[in-house]
Amino acid sequence: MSQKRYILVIDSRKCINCKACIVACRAENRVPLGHSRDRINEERRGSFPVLLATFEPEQCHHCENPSCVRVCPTGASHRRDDGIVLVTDDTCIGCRYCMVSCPYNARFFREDRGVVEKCSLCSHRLDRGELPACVQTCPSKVRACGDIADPESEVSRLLDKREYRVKNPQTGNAPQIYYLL
Amino acid sequence: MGGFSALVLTTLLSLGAFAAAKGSEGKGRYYFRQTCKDCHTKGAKGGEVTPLTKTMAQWSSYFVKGRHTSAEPLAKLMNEQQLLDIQTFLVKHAADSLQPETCGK
Amino acid sequence: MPHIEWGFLIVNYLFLGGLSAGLFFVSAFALYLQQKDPAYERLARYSALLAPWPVALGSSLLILDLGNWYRFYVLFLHFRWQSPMSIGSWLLVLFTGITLVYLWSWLPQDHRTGLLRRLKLPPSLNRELSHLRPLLAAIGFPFSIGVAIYTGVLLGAVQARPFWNTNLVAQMFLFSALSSGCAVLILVLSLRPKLLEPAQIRFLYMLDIFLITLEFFIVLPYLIHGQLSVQAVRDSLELILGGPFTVAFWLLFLGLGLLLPLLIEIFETVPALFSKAEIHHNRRLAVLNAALVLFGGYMLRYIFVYAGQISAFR
Amino acid sequence: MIRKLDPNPKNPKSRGMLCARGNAGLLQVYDPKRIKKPLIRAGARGEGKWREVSWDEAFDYTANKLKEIKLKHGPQGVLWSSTEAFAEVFFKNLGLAFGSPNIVRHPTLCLASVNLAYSVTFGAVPSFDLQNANYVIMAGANRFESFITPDTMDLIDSTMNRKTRLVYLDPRFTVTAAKADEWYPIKPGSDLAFILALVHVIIAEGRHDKEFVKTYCQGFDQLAEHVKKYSPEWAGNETEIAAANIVRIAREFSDAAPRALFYSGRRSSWYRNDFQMRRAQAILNAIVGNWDKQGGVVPNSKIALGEFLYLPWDDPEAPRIDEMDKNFPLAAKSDGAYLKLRENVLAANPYPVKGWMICKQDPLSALPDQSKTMRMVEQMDFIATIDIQMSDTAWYADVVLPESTYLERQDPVEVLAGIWPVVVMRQPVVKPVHDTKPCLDIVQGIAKRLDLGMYFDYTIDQWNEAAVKELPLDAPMDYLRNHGVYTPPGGPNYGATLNPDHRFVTQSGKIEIFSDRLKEFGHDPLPVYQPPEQPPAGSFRMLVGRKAYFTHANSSSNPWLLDFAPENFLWINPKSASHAGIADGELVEVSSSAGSAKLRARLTEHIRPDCVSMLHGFGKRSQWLTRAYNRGGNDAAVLENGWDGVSGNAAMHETFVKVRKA
Repeated sequence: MSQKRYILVIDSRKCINCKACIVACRAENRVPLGHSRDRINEERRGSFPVLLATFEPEQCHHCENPSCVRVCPTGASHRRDDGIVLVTDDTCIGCRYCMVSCPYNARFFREDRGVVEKCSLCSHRLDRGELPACVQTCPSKVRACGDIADPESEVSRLLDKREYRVKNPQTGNAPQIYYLL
Repeated sequence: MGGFSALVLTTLLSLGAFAAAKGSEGKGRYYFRQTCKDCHTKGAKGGEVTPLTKTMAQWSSYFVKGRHTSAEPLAKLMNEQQLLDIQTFLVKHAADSLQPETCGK
Repeated sequence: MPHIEWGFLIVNYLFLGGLSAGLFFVSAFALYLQQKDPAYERLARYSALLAPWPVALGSSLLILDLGNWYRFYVLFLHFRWQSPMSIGSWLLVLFTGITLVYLWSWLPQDHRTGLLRRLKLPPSLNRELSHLRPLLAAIGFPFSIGVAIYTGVLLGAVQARPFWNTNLVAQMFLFSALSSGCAVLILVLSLRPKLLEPAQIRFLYMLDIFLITLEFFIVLPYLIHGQLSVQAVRDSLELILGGPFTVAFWLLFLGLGLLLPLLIEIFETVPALFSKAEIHHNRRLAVLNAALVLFGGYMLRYIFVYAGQISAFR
Repeated sequence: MIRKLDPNPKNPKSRGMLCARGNAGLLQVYDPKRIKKPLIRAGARGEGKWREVSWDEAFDYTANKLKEIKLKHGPQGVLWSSTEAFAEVFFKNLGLAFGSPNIVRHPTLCLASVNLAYSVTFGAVPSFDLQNANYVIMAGANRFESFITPDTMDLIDSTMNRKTRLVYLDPRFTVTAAKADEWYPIKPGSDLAFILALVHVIIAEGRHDKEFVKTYCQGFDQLAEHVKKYSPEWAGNETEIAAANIVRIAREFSDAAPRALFYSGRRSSWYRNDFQMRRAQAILNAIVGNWDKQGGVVPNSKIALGEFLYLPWDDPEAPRIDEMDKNFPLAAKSDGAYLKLRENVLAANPYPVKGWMICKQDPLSALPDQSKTMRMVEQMDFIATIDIQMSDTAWYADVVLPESTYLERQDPVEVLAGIWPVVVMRQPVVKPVHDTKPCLDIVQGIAKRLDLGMYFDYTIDQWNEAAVKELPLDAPMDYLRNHGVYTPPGGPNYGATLNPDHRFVTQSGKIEIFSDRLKEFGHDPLPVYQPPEQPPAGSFRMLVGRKAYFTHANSSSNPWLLDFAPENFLWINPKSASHAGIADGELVEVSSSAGSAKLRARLTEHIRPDCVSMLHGFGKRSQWLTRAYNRGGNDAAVLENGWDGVSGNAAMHETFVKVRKA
């Protein structure tokens, strides 16, 4: 079997900023209060009555060429063969160089343990064949997560038929969250 | 039997006065469920009957005329007070009543 | 949206690391000049004696800043050539070692004896190493440059922060570090008049004029280059061109920390520039000058550490 | 220990989704500020001094107080109020068995006007088939922000993929407005004008479903005559929605019919003419013939559940204190009319009510005009509250009986009605963490001491077995225990009433566009528009809003949710704010004739300049809720008393307020 490569596809237009993903992640990963591994970026424009509001979920982009992994002095930040970028708790010394280096501000420092924490794409769930908590719980099914190496997967099919963009590709990180247009 | 009919007739004449009649809606609902529902559910031999099956006037005349012809006479199944209670319940929740409800819920 | 992860501990560390590098650099330079003029020995000695301490203190701050300070040793279980921090920690530890041995080589016999006794170390360590000074200086010299540059590379290597992402930052930090080393010596020599030798002050002034000028001609291209760069970099420069760090950059760093000391130094050395005459030597001005250089060096690191973290691709 | 909540994948209503508060629900169980034992008040009311007691003592105490009141004032002297819950029936029955006619439920704070409007018109309470509609007009019901359910989510999908056109009316630019194809900041109170003009255009251009109207409806001709005066130009002035847009929307709507609907659901308690406005929506839906069709307005299907045959009690002798027969003869009598009821309790008219049993409800937060509710609290001789947390009302109660949370208790089997109804059974996932009980146990504990035990002589399992007995399953209880849900085969039901012989459950048996019964009871038989009163200069109309993070007023202390909105803000348009010299984030006082609240201002373009708005459920008075106490402002303190005359529904958007720096 060929190597799996997990990516996220996000249809922001369907996001209603309900925060279910954030709470589901909080429950699944015991994220400490005051932090979250995922977020929803809000943008508001215009003045009454011509107005616009958009919502864009964002979390770790699980980059192909992750700057956080590159700058990590201990190898705690690493990228699995299936594309998931993780932090090993035991070898993280808490220098936060990865945080400073992440173009997406997708990491946070966990004061109680002195380590950096981030979205793991619920690798433990993916390994069991389940979807990440945020993907599963999303009421309006904004996210799709799957194996881009499999041309039959939902994510592959979405990217085949829809236009998309990635955020800040110019940083050279080759991010793996694909935002549908 | 005559007294019973007379009582029902008066009620028929003034529907609004039902609260004044001696029938108990709550008990009627109980007897209806306890006795009538044995035969009057979907698929059972009497076919489904709920308060909505008839209008207020229809229910009243039903009891006046003592229908229930295809089965045992109602008077054999329950006493007068019980029938009055049932009637009160059915009329109050009939299809064109102010409180149309299927099972009084 | 981006938040400040690296605060004053890191600013201090970057500053102190650079300071040690500058001191060692001056010491090595003076040691070389000592061959022609023995008067430079004093300069080499004092800078050698001062060199290890800032970096030792700075490294402690760095470790303190870690989320898990007691895990700092993990740094030395790995060498990751792509990580400036990994390279930097190895550089730091080696450089600190060299500065310590170098310092040892400058200590007189009786000081060494006393020290060993006090530290309850075997007297057999009491070796005369003065003959190794040139060798140590030669080995340490590239390390000092490395440490000074690395503090800038640490920031400059981060593509995610457009304010940082140019190697001009590394050069700026390098010259600023070396200049700070000079300033410490100017300060020490000026505060203790009996140590004062105008020739050495002159040397330090001339060296510092050279370094500050270089630094200035890196700051300038940094600004120009930024203006000509991609939108994100242009946007990030707004932080200093018309943002929260404008005053800090133009007034505190560039004005007070760079140009004013340069003017003072030029003013002081003018007589010596075109003749054999001695420099002016106004002790108060020298102290002020040194303080301003150090302040400028500190501001540079403060501005870059803070502004850089706020800058981001949008 | 519950680690995480996942939805039941077998339940077609959840379809694998959980909203934010669904995900955060487990904190209810482990909330350190839960009520862990029955409490009897030890100090003055609201002082916060409590004595932890055994259940026996709490039951004895409660029953004795109830007996005292019964002796003095009769059984009608105790008011029983509760809100929607699976186990509500037990509590309600206890009140009835006690002999009190005064059972009051939540609909008149919620959607009584919609339910009544559709009952009068169609003889049924419908569902709106958002999943299959191609054209949806929605007014105020902020479905993408304030109440997140799977049917809404389908609407998001079809709206965003341009399958459905969504026209949204709201004085606020909500998330729903942001997602809609068209948003109109309609002048508050003029919705009825907009609807009548749509009806006008559709009839004038002959766009109504003539066949449907002829076969199923009565009173169309009267309607056609009635709406002649409601032209789009006229409505344009009233609503501030351009006449051209009204005409276009009317055409698009009727073109899309029957897969077009005017959504009437949820959060429908706005104006003093709310019933007539909902009636107009029902009539609009009727004339385009979307009734009982895919993508239209579909009567709810039910699954007939059996009922445990508990003993009947005597009907209460006294009339209801809210005199439903007299005041709201058409409304659902068993639900009561909360605000009228409060008036009559305060006036002891026609008799005194001195005891208040409350289940899962927080009247102090839920009812407009909090000072009146407070007076009602003060005049009670006895108040007992059954709740999982120390709500504002519980804080002022004499006895607090802690119920087990939904994750710790077995609830009665229930049908979730709809186009595709399902049977659900809620089962405990953990044993009660504290000394709490499910509702039935509490009811039985009190009933026994009131000598009413025989009416509640059953277990929850017996109740449930009786309920599911008739389901077409081999072992229904086992099935529900294993699956948690029973979905009847066949999918959604459409068209059951589309048979010319079908008798609609209305007075005439037809769909009543013109209602003789309304006329008979002195109401307009067709909706008549009256221009809404406008706020005087310097005042604003107050709108209340909700976020789906919070369940009404009772989860705003959940730390996982509190994070997103630790306090509420007063939405105010920057133009209006600058007149009042108010800056963003500044503390302001909002006041009306009913009272005032203090909260921070949020200057936002997302609201009409003549309105202000705040989220419901903040500004808690209960000091027990340390995370929520006194955070933000309480809308209930500001909203004025007032209701819709036909349904008795609270009018939540009829309050004019002044705003000044606090």
